[in-house]
Amino acid sequence: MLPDVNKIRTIKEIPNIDLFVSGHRLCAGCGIPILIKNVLRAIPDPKALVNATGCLEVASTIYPYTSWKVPWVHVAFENAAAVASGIEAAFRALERKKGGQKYNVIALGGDGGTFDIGIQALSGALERGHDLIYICYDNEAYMNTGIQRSGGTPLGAATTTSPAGSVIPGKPEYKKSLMDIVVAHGVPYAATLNPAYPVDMYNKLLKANEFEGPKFFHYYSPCPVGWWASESMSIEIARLAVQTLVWPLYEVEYGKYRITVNIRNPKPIEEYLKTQGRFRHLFKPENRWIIDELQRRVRENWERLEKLTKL
Amino acid sequence: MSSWPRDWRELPMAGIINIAGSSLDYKTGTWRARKPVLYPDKCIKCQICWLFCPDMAINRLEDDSVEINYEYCKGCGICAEECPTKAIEMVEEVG
Amino acid sequence: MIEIRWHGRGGQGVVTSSQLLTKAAIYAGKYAIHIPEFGPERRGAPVRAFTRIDDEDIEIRYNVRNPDIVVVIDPGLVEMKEFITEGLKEDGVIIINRPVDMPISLDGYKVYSVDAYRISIDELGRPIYNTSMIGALLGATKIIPLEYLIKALEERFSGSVLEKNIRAIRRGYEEVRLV
Amino acid sequence: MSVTDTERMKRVGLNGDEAVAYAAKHANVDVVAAYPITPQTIMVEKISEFVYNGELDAEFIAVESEHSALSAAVGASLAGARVFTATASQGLALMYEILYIASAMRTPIVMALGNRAFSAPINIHCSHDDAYAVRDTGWLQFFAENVQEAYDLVLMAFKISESPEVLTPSIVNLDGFILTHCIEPLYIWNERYIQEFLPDRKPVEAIDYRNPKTYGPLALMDYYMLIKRQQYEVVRRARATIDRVFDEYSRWSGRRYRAIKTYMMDDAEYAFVVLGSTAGTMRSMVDKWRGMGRKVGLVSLTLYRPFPEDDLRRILSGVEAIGVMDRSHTYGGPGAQLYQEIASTLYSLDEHPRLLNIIYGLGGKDFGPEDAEAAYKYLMRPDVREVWLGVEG
Repeated sequence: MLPDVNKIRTIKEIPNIDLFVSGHRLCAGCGIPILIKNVLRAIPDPKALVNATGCLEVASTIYPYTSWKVPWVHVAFENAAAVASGIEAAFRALERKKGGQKYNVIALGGDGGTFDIGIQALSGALERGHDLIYICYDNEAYMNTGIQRSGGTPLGAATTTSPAGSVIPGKPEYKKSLMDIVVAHGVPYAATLNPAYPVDMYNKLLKANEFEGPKFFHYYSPCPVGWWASESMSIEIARLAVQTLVWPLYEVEYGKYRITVNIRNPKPIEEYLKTQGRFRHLFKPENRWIIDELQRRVRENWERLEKLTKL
Repeated sequence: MSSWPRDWRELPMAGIINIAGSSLDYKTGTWRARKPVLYPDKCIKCQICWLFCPDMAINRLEDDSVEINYEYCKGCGICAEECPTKAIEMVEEVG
Repeated sequence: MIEIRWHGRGGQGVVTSSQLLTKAAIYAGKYAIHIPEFGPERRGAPVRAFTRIDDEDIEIRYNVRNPDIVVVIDPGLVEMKEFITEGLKEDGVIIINRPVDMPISLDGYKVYSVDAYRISIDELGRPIYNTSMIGALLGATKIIPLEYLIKALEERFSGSVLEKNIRAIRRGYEEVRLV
Repeated sequence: MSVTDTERMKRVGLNGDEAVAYAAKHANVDVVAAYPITPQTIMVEKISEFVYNGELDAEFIAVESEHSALSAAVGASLAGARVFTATASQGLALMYEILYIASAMRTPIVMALGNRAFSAPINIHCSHDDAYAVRDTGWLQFFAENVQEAYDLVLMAFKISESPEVLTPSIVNLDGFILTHCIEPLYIWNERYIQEFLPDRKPVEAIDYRNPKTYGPLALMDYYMLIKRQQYEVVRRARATIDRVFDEYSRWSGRRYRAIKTYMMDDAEYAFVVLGSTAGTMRSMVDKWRGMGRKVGLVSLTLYRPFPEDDLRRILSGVEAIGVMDRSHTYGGPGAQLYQEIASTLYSLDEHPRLLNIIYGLGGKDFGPEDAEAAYKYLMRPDVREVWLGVEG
């Protein structure tokens, strides 16, 4: 473990600067800006961002308006990690050949752009060991195109392509284990983030500055529209995700696991599920087994993480 | 932006937007159905509303007091929901 | 313009032979072009390559149809007479990998033999025929001075491998015989 | 052709792929992002060798796909690097999405394309399917006739693409195997002299945190068409820069480069129009036909995008019949690609030459003198509009 020299202890220590500004057209109550503004505060200049196609990209750069006060690049949907690789390599070459400055390169993608269409580019970038930060903001479906299911959609959730049907009650498959896939690449640092735990989030972002090579963050991004939830409840839902073990907060340094927010008495998963319309059908008696299955899986995953921290 | 060119010859190349943060010209406050009202006497300057506001519509002042920027506030109500002292209340937008 | 067709099997250095000769001709100040005939074949399949050499620029970009010289690197292909003499000019030259005292009937052509098998086993310890066959080609036809072939070889090999191959080239050059 | 090396240049024997790799090295590229595919593999192998042996100071990004190759190239180019990539056929098809973006974002990447047929059936040999398939993507396109041209065009493409008034990526086409794998003599520069012609890239609008910009935003009905019009004009007007750089390089190298090469066209009654390595073969046939008193000429395009339509109208007006040679075909279209373009180009003439579409050499099918003779015979027949050479009937 690295010494926690730069750690903050309270929200007040987070600097009062905004490099992602008002006037963006993300939905009211969206979880993405809470991530972005803190990323831009925690990662120092010189920096450049690459954004995969998705909600954030579309809503923050409607020509001629941009909400970005940092160099920001969008190329396509599936290739944020590849574009970031190119930028990182270019600055490395230019630094060596022409005395340029090396940039902190940050790639951003949603769950669609990371779990599904972008996983090949991500895997390639991780394997090649580029010195960059990749952040997946996971709102658990293709929200930009109208709430279609993705590899990040959890079991049982209703989306427009996995509706709560009378025969198939929501998504029949489990959420892909993205962190495990990333960690299997042997990256120096990977961590989960949650907006309801801002100090934990900020400290992990600061920590990314200490590692050379690919850093990965998996951010829980509340989506009131796609989850059929109240706009004002975004942070509360995020908090419940942690407290019910749906979204464990942990970090992995060179394969070494550490749980960063310990949950001693987890709440039952129903408390989380009932906050969102996408899970409403699970409360019908005939779908009870799905809740039980979700409960079993999150507990097993937590126990697995606890074991991993002891390795 | 009223000053942005409307002639293709004058546009910056490649669709580049060369004014950083130009979305400040786009006021999202009109989206709001309910508006947050701040009671400064109840505020303990914890910065929770500032940190969580998805629209950067809560300004954190030098003395750590806060003010709501209604030009951009979309009225999501996260600030009121999360405020530990109930110093922010959501009320119906009038007019 | 001299047009050459090379015959052999995948893995015997057919393409390499054509490449080396082309480079040697270029170093000799001539214009030359190497055209490989690529298919999906792997080791063992019959393979061809083409070389054109001229004093002028060569503009044409198609496979050699009527070679002046055919080089048969693989001894087994000698039996496929129609295959190796296809399109070969009248009085064309055939250089084959075969013991020089072994009789052969390829009437109408100038046939040269060289025991590339013997040379390669002696010099390289393995049946890799290409260098001794190019040596034989130059010995029989004198189209390019030997020194330029050695220069081309030096680009590809070094140390004892280079030395052994140069010996194979020289022996091919000297031991080739008109049948 | 002078045989001796000079201080400025050296006569060597290289295949087309190696020559292109040397051109990238001599251009002192900063970043190469490429994925191996036959017949381009020798390029990436050779460039890797240069980088791994310290002969070229560049980042070689061994990407996991062509899609990522071009994506990384776009990123690197936006960062201000001189960027090279190379591919063929299926690889180019995988890049397709990003090709439009690379040109619209005005990244002056140079790509070598070892022209290869599209599957299925899978075939690794030459067709111009790939080059044609991306003709509308906003990239400049050049065709090399031989290995020397492939080398020279890569150097010229960097200069053209990086010109501030152009800032548009380029594709240098070289026929798969016929050029990529053929060894020929060519002159390559002594690296010290390259800077005279091709100094380091001076990036325009590159990523700079002190002046942060938004690259690649969303533009809707109010601005999209304006932005596209701007790019359209840039590609159209690139021709002036191309001619200027061709002239400069011609003077500098002593090798003449023009957008269009014409041969025996002054009094030609019949003409063939061709792209790539077949031009040399056809030129030798024109010599033969002229020897028989036949008034035949040849037009070969070094520049394919922007399409040199004005010149072609001038050169081809008054010719009786034109054989347009396509190393590709379309399904259900009004002729193959080059044929369509020549037909469109000539439409505004008062008197139209008769046109024959000659489909030839698909998937590397050898094109020799007997094929050229057949093409000539068809050109003499007013009743034939299209022929698949070698597969008649």
